Amino acid sequence: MTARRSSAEAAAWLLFGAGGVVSALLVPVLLLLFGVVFPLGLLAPPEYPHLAAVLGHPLTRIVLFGLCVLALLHWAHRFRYTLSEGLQLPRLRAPITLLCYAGALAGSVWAAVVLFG
Amino acid sequence: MADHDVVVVGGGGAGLRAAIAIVQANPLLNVAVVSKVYPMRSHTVSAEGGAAAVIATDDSLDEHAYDTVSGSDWLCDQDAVEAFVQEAPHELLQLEHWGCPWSRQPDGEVAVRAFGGMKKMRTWFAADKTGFHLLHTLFQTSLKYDRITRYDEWYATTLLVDDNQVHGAVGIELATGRIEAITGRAVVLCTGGCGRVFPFTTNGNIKTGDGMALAYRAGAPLKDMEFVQYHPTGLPFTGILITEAARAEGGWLLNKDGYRYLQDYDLGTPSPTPVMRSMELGPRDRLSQAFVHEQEKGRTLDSPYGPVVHLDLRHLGATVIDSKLPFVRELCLQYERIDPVHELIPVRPVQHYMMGGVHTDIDGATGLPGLYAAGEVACVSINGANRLGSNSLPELLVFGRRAGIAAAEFASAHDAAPGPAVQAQIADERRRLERDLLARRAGRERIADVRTDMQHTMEGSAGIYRDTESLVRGADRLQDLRDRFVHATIEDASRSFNTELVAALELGFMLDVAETVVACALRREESRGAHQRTDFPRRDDARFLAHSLVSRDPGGAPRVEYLPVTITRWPPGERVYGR
Amino acid sequence: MPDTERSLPERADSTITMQVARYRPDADSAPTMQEYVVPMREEWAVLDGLNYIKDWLDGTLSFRWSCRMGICGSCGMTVNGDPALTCGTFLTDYAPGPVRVEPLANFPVIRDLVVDIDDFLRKLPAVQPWLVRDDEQGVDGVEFLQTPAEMDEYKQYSMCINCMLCYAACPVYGLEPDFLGPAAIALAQRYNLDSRDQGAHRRMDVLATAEGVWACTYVGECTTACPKGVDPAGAIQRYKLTAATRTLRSLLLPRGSR
Amino acid sequence: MSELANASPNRREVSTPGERASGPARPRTYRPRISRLWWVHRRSYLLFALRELSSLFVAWFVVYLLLLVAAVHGGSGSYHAFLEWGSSPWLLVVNVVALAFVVLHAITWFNLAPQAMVIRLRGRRVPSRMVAAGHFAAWVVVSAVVAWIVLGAGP
Ligand SMILES: Cc1cc2nc3c(=O)[nH]c(=O)nc-3n(C[C@H](O)[C@H](O)[C@H](O)COP(=O)(O)OP(=O)(O)OC[C@H]3O[C@@H](n4cnc5c(N)ncnc54)[C@H](O)[C@@H]3O)c2cc1C
Ligand code: SF4
Ligand code: F3S
Ligand code: FES
Repeated sequence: MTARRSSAEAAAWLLFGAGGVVSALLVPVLLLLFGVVFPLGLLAPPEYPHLAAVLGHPLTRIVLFGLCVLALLHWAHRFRYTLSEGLQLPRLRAPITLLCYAGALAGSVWAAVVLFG
Repeated sequence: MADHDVVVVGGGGAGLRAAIAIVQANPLLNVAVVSKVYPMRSHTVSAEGGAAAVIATDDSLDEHAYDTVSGSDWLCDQDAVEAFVQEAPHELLQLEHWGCPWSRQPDGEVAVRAFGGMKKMRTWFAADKTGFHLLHTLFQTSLKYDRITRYDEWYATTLLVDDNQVHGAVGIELATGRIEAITGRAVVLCTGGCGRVFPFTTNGNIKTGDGMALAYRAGAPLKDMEFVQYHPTGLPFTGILITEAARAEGGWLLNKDGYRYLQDYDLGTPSPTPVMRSMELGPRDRLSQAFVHEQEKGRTLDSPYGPVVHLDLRHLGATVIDSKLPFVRELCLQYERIDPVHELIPVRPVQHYMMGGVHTDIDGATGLPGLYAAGEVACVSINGANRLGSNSLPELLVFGRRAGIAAAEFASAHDAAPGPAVQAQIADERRRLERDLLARRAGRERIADVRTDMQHTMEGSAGIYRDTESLVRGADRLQDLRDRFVHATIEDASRSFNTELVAALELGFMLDVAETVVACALRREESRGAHQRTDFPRRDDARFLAHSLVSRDPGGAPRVEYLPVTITRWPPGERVYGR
Repeated sequence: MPDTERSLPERADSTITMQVARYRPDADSAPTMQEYVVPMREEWAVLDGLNYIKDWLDGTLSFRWSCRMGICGSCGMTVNGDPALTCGTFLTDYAPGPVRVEPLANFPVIRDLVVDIDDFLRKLPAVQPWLVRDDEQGVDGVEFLQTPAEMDEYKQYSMCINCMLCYAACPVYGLEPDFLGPAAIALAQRYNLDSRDQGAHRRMDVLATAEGVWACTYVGECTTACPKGVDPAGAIQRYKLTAATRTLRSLLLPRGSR
Repeated sequence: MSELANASPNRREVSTPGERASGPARPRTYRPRISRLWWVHRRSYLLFALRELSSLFVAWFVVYLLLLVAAVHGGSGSYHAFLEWGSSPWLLVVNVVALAFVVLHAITWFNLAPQAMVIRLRGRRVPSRMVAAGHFAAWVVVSAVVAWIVLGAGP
C-alpha cells in the first residue's frame, strides 16, 4: 500500500462523506417535489418564469453544481464497494473502481455543461 | 523438537510477566510461552477487585507487611512478604507505564480502595475488571518482543528431567494433536491454581492444577496444600465471584433476618460506612466460617443451589455502583437477573484460591535445578494460611518477574543440552499419550462421572471445616477414584482438538493434587486460617508453626514433612479484627 | 460445573433440543448437524447445555470455554444464526427450541465448534497495541498522570475481550480476509486515544490503508454483535475522519507546519 | 499486506518436519464459502445492502435533475414537455422507488454519521443521539427552505 493510494482513499472517502451529507439534505425534498408531487398533480408545478429565474441565479447554479458533483462522487465510492462486495468480484475491483469514478467525472462534466454552458 | 533457552509454561499474569522479565534481563535469550489456552483467556482475566501496593502517603510498607502476616495467621515467610510489599508498588507502576488503565483520582493520580484485612486503602483497581486489564496489558506488551515465541493452545503433559535438572516439557498442539517436546535449560511453571478440584468454585475451566501435578510428578514438593481459600461471596449455581470490592465500597452481608451477622463473630461492630479490618472488611477465612455458623443456626436462606445470605449494595446507589462496580452489576443482571441497585444479591462461600502450591524460595526456585514457579501455582509463601484479597495480582507480578530473572540467569549459566535420557522420555511420553489415552476406547467410566465424584469428595472431606473422619474417608474415596479413572473411556479418537483427551489429562492431574490436599490437611492437627479442624479447633504454634511439604514417594503415595516458617520481625500473635 | 449436574435431568422442568454443528477433519468433508436433547433450566446458559452434552451424552463434542462469566472471550459461537458468547446466552431465551449452535462465521473451522483465529493474532501485533513512548525511561516511582476525563477517551475501546464476535458479524471480513478487522482497529484506537501514548503516527501506516479502515463500509454489525460495548464501528469511522483530515492537511499545508 | 505477513514471528514456530514422529499432517480446516447472496441471509445485512444501493438512486436523481435543468434552459415548451414526460407512469414508479431509497439514505446517514464524530461542548462529549437529532433538525430546515424557494416564495 503506497502512501499515494492511501491518501487517494482518504480523499475519496472525504468526498463520499460530503456527498452523503448534501444528498441526504437536498435530494429527498427535490425528488419529492419534482419526481412525485408535481407529476401526480398534488401541487401545481412552479411557473416557468419563476423556475427559470431561480435557475438563472448564479448561486443556484453553484449550489446545484456542487450537489451534482458531490452526489456523483458519493455514488461512485459507494457503488464500487457495493459491486465488488455484493457480487464478490474481487478480481474486477480495479476496473470497477475506474468505471465508477470515470462515470462520476463524466457526469460532472455534463453537469457543468448543462448548468453553465 | 523445538529448542529454546527458557520455557515458560502458562500464559496468565505470572507467565507473561516472567517472559517479559526474561527477555528484558537478557535480550539474547529465546523464550517459549506454552499455554493451553490463548494467553488472554487465562484465568487472571477474571480477577475483579484490585491489586495491593503501598502508594498512599499515609501508608507504609510495614503496615502492608503486617496486614499480610497477620492475615496469613503467621504461616507466611516474612522475608518473602518484605520483598513482596517492597517491590509491589514498582510492579504496579511498571504496569501503568505499559498502559494499564488504573482508575484515577480527579487530579490524575492512581486511585486506591479499601480491601478485606487491609488496614489502609492500598488496593489499586481498574474499575472491577482489574485482572482483565492487567492481563491484556501484559499480553499486548508481550507482543513487542520477538524473542518470545508463543505456543498457544499447547497442552503440557510432562516435564523432562535428566540428571537432576529440568530440560523442558512435552506438549500436545491441540489443533493438530501433534505431540512435541519443547526444550529449554530452565522452565518456569505459571499454570495457576486448581479450583476445579472442587465442585463449587470461582475458578474457570482451565484451573485444574496441571502445574502443581507436573512439578509433583517431577519430584519437586508442594507446600501448604491444605490451605484452600473460600471466598464469602459467590453467586449460587455458577460460582461467579462478586468481588470483595463490593464490600469495600460499603456493601453489607445480611442473614435471613436482614441482620449484619458478622458482628456476632468477633469481627467488630456495624457502622454505616466501611471500617478497615472490621465487619465486612474482615479476612475471607473468617467471613466464610461465619457463614457456616449462621447456616447451622438456621439463619441463612434456602435457594435451589444451597443456603445463601444476602449482599446488600442498594444503599450505595446507581452512581457508585456504575463507576466502581460496573462488572458486579453486569454479572448480577446477566446471571441472576437481578439489579443490585434495587435488589439484594444472593451469595454463598465458594472455593476461590489455593494458598499452597509448588514450593519455591524467594526467587521462584523449586528444589529441582532449572525449575521455577510463580503465580498461583507456586507457594513462596506470602499467603500462609489465608491470602488477603488483592495480594495475588501483585504477587504474580513481583514473583513472576523474580522467577523470570532467576530462570534467565540459570539458563545463561548452564548449557547442558538434553541427553539421550531426555530423548527416551520424550518417546515414552509420546507412547503413553498415543497408546494409553488416544487409543483407549470402551472403558467403563465416564470422565465426568469420576470428576464429579472427586469434586464432591473434596467438598465433603476438605471443605471449610474438616475433621479426621472426613479426611480419612476422603483419602479412601480418592483411592477408589484413581482406580476408576484407569477405566475411564475416551470416546474421541480424533487428533484434532480432542478436548476429551485434555479433560482426561486434567482429571489425572487433579486427582494427584486432590490427594496432596487431603494428605496435608489430615496431618495438620490444628486450626489456622483457612484450615479449620473441628477436632483440633486451636492454633498450635508449638507443633505446626511450619509449612507442610508434600512429595511423592516412589510408590506414588504422598509423603508429608514440615519446614520451618521464616520469621523476621513479627512474632506470632493473635489475629485481631474489628477491635 | 455445579454440584447439581447429575440430578438435573430429574429436576428439570422441561427439555430443549440443541442442534449442534459437528466437523471432524479426519472424517468429514463438511460440517453436519447433530441433535441432542438437554434439560432446560432457568439458569442454564447455552454453554451449560453444551457441557451437559459433553459430560453426559457425547464426549466427542469439542468447543472452547473457560471463565463462564463473559470475560475470557473463548466461548463465542453462532447461536440461532447470531454470533454470541454462549456463556452469556440462556437456553430459556430460545424456548421451546430447537437451539442451533454453530461455529463462528468467517473463520476456518478446526473441529466442531472450534475455529481458527490465528489470522487475528497475526494482525494484532501489526497495529502495535502497546503503549509507545518516545522516552523509554524507567519507572522512577511515579505514574504518568491521567485524569478520569482523559481515561474516558479510550476506556470503551480497552474493554475488548478478543472474542471475535465482531469478525464473525462483519461481512467485509468474510469477503476480504486481508481486512484488519473491527477489534484490531478498535485496539489500535485504544492506544491512539490514550493520553500517555505517543505512537499514533506509527500506527497510521497500518490503519490508513486499503486493508485497514478504508476496507470498512460501515456495516455496523460489529458493534451490534459486541458483548462488551466496545463499538468498533464507531472506532473505525472516527479513525477514518482522523486519517482523512490528517492526509488532507499534509496535502494542503507545506511541510513543517503540519 | 506486507506489514502483516511478517509482523508476527511468534506463532507456532515448530520443529523440522522430519522429526515429527507422531500425528498426521495438520488436518484440514473447513472454510465455509460465502454465498453470493450473503446479503439476504440476515435482516441487518439486507438493510445494509439496501442502504448501499441507495447511491444508485442518488445518481439517478442527478440525471433527472440535469434533464430538468436542461429542459428549463430550453424554454417554456421544453419545460412543459419535461413535466409531461415526468408524469408518465413508469417514470413515476421509478421516482417513487428512488424517493424511498434516498429517504432511507438520509435516515441511515443521519443516524450513523454521529458515531464517527466526537463533538464537545464545554469539554463534555455530546451524546450521539443529540448529534443525530441536530442533523435531523437541519434536514427539516433545509427541506423547508428548498420547498419555499421552489414553490415561488409566496405569490
Ligand atoms: C474470580 C476471581 C477473582 C479474583 N480476583 C482477584 C483480585 O481482585 N485480586 C487479586 O489479587 N487476586 C484475585 N484473584 C486471584 C488471582 O486472579 C489469581 O490467583 C491469578 O490470576 C492467577 O494467575 P496465574 O498467572 O498464576 O494463573 P492463570 O491466570 O490461571 O494462568 C494459568 C496459565 O497456565 C496455563 N496452563 C495451565 N495448565 C497448563 C498446561 N498443562 N499446559 C499449558 N499451559 C497450561 C493456562 O493456559 C494459563 O495461561 C481472583 C481469582 C478469581 C478466580
Ligand atoms: S470488539 Fe467486541 S466483539 Fe470484537 S473482539 Fe472485542 S469484545 Fe469481541
Ligand atoms: S461490521 Fe465490518 S464493515 Fe466496518 S463497521 Fe463493522 S467493521
Ligand atoms: S467462557 Fe469465558 S467468555 Fe464465555
